[in-house]
Amino acid sequence: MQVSKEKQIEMLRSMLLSRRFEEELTELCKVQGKIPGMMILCTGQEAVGSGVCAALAPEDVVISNHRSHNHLLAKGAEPRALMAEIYGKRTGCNKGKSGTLHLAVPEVNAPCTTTVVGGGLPIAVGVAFAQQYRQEKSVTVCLFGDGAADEGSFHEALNLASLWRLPVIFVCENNLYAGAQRYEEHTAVQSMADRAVAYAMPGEVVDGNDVVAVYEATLRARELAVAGGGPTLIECKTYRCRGHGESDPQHYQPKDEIAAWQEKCPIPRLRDEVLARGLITTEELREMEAAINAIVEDAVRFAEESPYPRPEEALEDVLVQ
Amino acid sequence: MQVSKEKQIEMLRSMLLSRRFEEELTELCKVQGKIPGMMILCTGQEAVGSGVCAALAPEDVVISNHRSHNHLLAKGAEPRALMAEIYGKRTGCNKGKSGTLHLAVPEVNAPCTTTVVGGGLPIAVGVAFAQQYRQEKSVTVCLFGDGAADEGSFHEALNLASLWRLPVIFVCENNLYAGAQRYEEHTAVQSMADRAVAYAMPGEVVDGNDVVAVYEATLRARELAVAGGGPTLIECKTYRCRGHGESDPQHYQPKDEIAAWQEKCPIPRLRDEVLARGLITTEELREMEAAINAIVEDAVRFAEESPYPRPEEALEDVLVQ
Amino acid sequence: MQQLGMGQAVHQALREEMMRDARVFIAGEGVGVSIHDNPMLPTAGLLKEFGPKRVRDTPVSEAAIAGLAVGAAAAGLRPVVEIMFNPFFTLASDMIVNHAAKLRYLSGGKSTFPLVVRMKSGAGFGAGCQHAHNLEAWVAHCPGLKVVMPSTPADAKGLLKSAIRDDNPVVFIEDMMLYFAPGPVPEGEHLAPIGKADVKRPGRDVTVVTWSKMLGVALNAASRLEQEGIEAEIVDLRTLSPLDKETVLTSVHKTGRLVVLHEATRTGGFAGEVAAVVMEEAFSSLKAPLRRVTGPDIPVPVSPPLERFYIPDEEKLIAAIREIL
Amino acid sequence: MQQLGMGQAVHQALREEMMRDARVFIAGEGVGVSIHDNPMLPTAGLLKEFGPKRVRDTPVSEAAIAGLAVGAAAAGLRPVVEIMFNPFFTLASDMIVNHAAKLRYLSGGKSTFPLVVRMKSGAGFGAGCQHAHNLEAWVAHCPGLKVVMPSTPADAKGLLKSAIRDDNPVVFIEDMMLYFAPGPVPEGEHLAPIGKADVKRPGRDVTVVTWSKMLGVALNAASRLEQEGIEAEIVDLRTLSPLDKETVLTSVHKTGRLVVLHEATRTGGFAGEVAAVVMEEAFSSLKAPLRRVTGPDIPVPVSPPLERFYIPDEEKLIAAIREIL
Ligand SMILES: Cc1ncc(C[n+]2csc(CCOP(=O)(O)OP(=O)(O)O)c2C)c(N)n1
Ligand SMILES: Cc1ncc(C[n+]2csc(CCOP(=O)(O)OP(=O)(O)O)c2C)c(N)n1
Ligand SMILES: [Mg+2]
Ligand SMILES: [Mg+2]
Repeated sequence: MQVSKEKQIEMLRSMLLSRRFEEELTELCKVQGKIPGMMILCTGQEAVGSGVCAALAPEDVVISNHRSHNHLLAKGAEPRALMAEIYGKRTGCNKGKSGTLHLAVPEVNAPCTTTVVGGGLPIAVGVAFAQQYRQEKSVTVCLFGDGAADEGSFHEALNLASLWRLPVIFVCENNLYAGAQRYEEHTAVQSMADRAVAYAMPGEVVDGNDVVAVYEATLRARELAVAGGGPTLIECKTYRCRGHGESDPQHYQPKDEIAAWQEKCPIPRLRDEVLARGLITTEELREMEAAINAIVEDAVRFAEESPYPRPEEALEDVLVQ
Repeated sequence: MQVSKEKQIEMLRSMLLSRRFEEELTELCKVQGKIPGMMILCTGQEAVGSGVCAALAPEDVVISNHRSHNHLLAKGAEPRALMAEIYGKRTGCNKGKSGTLHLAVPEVNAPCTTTVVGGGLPIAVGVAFAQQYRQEKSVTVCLFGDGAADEGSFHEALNLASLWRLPVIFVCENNLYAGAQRYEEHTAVQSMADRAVAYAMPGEVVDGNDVVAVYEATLRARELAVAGGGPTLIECKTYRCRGHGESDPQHYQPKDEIAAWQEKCPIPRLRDEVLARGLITTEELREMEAAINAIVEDAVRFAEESPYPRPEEALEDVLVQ
Repeated sequence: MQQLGMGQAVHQALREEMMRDARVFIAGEGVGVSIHDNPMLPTAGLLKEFGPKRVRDTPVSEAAIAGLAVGAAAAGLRPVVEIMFNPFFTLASDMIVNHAAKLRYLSGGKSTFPLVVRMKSGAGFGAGCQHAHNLEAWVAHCPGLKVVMPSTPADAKGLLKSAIRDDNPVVFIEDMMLYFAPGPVPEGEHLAPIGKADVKRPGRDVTVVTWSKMLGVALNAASRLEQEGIEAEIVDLRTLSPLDKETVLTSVHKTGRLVVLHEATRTGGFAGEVAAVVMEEAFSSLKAPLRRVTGPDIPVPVSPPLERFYIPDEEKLIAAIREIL
Repeated sequence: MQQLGMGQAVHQALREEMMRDARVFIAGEGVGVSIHDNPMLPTAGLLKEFGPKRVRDTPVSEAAIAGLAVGAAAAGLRPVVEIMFNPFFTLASDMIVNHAAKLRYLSGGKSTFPLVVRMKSGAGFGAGCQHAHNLEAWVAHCPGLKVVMPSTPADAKGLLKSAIRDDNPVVFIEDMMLYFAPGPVPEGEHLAPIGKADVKRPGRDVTVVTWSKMLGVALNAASRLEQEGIEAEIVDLRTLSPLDKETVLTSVHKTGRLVVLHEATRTGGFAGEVAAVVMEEAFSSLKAPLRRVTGPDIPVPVSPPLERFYIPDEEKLIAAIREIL
């Protein structure tokens, strides 16, 4: 399959935006009292969210997890609203109630993000059920980690989705670590995609640092799902180049392992190729990067200048009145 | 492998005892107010518990579920104590607190039985962990249904057991129904044994109405486990000839399906063979059946004549003082 | 007026709401084909009438059942799912407590989760503590959830219809013992307001606050006390959350005496909340100490004499009332 | 005396009990190798000292972690497992509530389940409501479980050692904020009794019942009130279940006034239980209405001003005390 020039440029741009956005956060979260809570980044894993979302239609739904910035930006979330929320500002997409860990962006069909590991899976099944119920031609994607695949919720969700042939795509972002545990320290199964067998569901392993491969695998799964063929389990093999969170010293991650994977960074990989294949000029690339810089700087400025919510606003938004 | 005459006779006896015990219950539970709670029987599935337990050593542990009579009798539980407990009498193995659904018989290494579907799986893993921790040469068997294999607890338990190579044998008693749901209505996977793949664990399907096959499969799994080879998932394909419980009209079970499986009843199957092969004479068989009748009648008499607990005894046994 | 058991009343509410709103569907273990073939049970016949698209039998997967509701509600449907027995709420509790109850707040009020979780509860069936464990106090402790626990068939119908139309997650707890006792139920459109208690019997001497099956115990005790000229006012909360403080306080202001009656175990039970509200806001009206009549702090045992010992009855309630008169 | 944070005190208790009893092992997510490399945290260094046989990092599988404890305890070990954060108790709750708490009863007292479940709790870290949700009231509502919630490093050490030696399932809840505030801790064998509250500050005017992190708020408020000659008696429950009614009642008999302070949300919180006990058994001593100072009925929000609004503070407590003096 030939992936169009436009699509490749779109994915490059998506990854660059995510990377720049998180590079800012890497610095910002070091400033005492600027960003509430933990800071969990996906540096080096951008090909997953950017590849997946490039294959989706706007009406498709994404359910993300604690490592969500790339997923949501790739789905089209407003950088200003995300950054302000991460700051805990009133102008944030969730009025400061969620912060970085549970960013909800219904405007782009990301109605909820959960930081309960594995929590997104049964919810994604429910959303896909609604799509099937209404006979829509849309799908739901659930992005989750390798650690989440050990939770009971993974099992119940995949069994039900396959039984009912729901239009859902389960994307396991296998970054080789779950917290401080290396993959083989938390499961004996060679590959998470092998678990598809347990549900009579197609399972596929893709190079999670090859955004085009992720895109193509998602397209195939989406076609199957909208055709009524049911769910697919896609395992994207990638690597967590930074710590679990920014405060993680990574003392348990071998230095050379990190270095080796940094070599495989998905961004230069696509960038160099589109440059080599002349799909973009150095000039256009510089412009794209400049535009992205401007967007992220604007988002930071917006967040900085935005007010905090008033304390009593904590009482709002619990129930629909 | 040649199964000894003694072992075959032992298994026949075990199945006959279980069948007679439950035949009594079939009648007793019709008498208003005689037996508290639901009455859940395993008529036709006796080969599973009897075959499994025949392969176990006394120190091996069995964790059973809501359909436990055969499992516990086969492990050596005292019929009097079981029957009295089923009656809710003070002389019951659990002083009337558990009734038929959660019979605990620590004396035969069945420390707890749970009626929470799937609940036994993580507990069995914990018991097996203790066996490994103390470097014992014993194993733990968890018996559960096909419906239980859809619970999240199944997934978490098997993943952990395989990861730590624990000496546990997971026996899925696939009787083709989970409540009123036929197997294919609750999961898309062809065979529950296929799920072993998801944990890099050996999985095996056996004819659950062939007590010798169940015995041999359990022996193999036990050998592997005590040798440090970790857990095995054994699926015993059998059939629920009676309703989920005795009050179940079975309106959803095809009559001819029931009839066909009654033909495959594991008891005549072994009985006719041992008779044909001259391992037992008709005379000896009649004596065995008479002895079993006496045991069950004695158990019923004991239960009938036993007193109920005093109301205040409800307050005992919550905490160790 | 039609006489229905609470199971039939729940059935009627489900049926009417499914006819009214195509977004309503039901799911759970045995909500379609069941091991019981009993017209007194809530979902009997709905599969036949509405078909497998809207009446979904699920695997034995409580977390997936609750997650199905959360996701389908987020996507605009109006799920009514069943958790078969209250103790299995534990298995669904992450989806209900960490997700259904919190995701709207976490979205800053953008996402809504109009779902109903029905649960069967109550001792008295000899099934033991893994089938009978009243955990309404857990759910009532979770902001973002509404908790309904009807005591009569009419309330069950009216409150369930309101719950299904409510844009918030509602946990609806049905005591199975009530399925089989017929009572009058208004035909057609009958809505009972969530968050309003109901004075089921007026009286001036003592306020008995209760809910669900225990209402029957309270009313029987009240009629017996009447013979001796003691007038107990029976307040049926109907909804634990939001709690109708006003009705409770009005009654205690009048009677000056409070007894709370529930089947759940004593320590940490919802009686504590009722007591605290009264002690905060009606202290000056109080003439006597509180009495709680509840299940003892034990799991529900199976043996008949033990189970009877567990379940609060008229004698215990009457004794408690006498103590503070 | 040695000065330790509560994390270090917990560490010392674990270490001493593991040295004392070979049946004790710990398991959980990151109890061995952790994403934090911080000596103030409870399990830091234990893997190095005791090795992978007794310090078990588990997959992200809360039900399996709790089930591991139930099974291992049934088989005679003494597991101390960790559920990382209180909201994830939901995922382990079937194993803890339907199994650890009930299986002994269901065995007629034959099987025992000597296990400890450690949970981190508390708001104040900006992590939001899926990481911060105080659910001690849930656990305290379950017969068959003991619930411990220490407020000082010394109590944490003494109570955890007692919990590990207890033959019953104990849920041990640690407020993370307390990990980093050093306090005196007795060396070596120091046991605090489970089921005994502790009067952390005597006073004659008002009884403040509290536990865990909120003790600090209570003590600070008390010293400020002292300036005005108001003497608050601060009762630290330490153990929610079994509840030390005697200490609470003795204090209220003396002061005649009760304020209950906890971080958990208000409705259905454990303050209700304390209030009910007092209203039942010390009614005649009461001179004023109850006041509860608690988190509001909302999920814990992330934004700093919102999270501060959530957490009860001295001002709120002082205001509540003034209202009833
Ligand atoms: C139910 C639950 N248990 C534990 C945690 C704490 N926790 C947060 S992220 C994480 C590791 C998840 O690993 P993985 O699923 O591989 O995602 P990754 O962080 O690698 O992207 C853990 C244990 C949690 N948030 N939820
Ligand atoms: C967690 C839980 N959910 C639901 C039930 C109600 N229930 C009891 S048995 C059963 C069916 C179990 O089917 P299976 O595991 O195949 O065992 P079988 O009854 O066929 O032996 C159900 C749904 C339960 N006891 N526990
Ligand atoms: Mg990972
Ligand atoms: Mg079955």
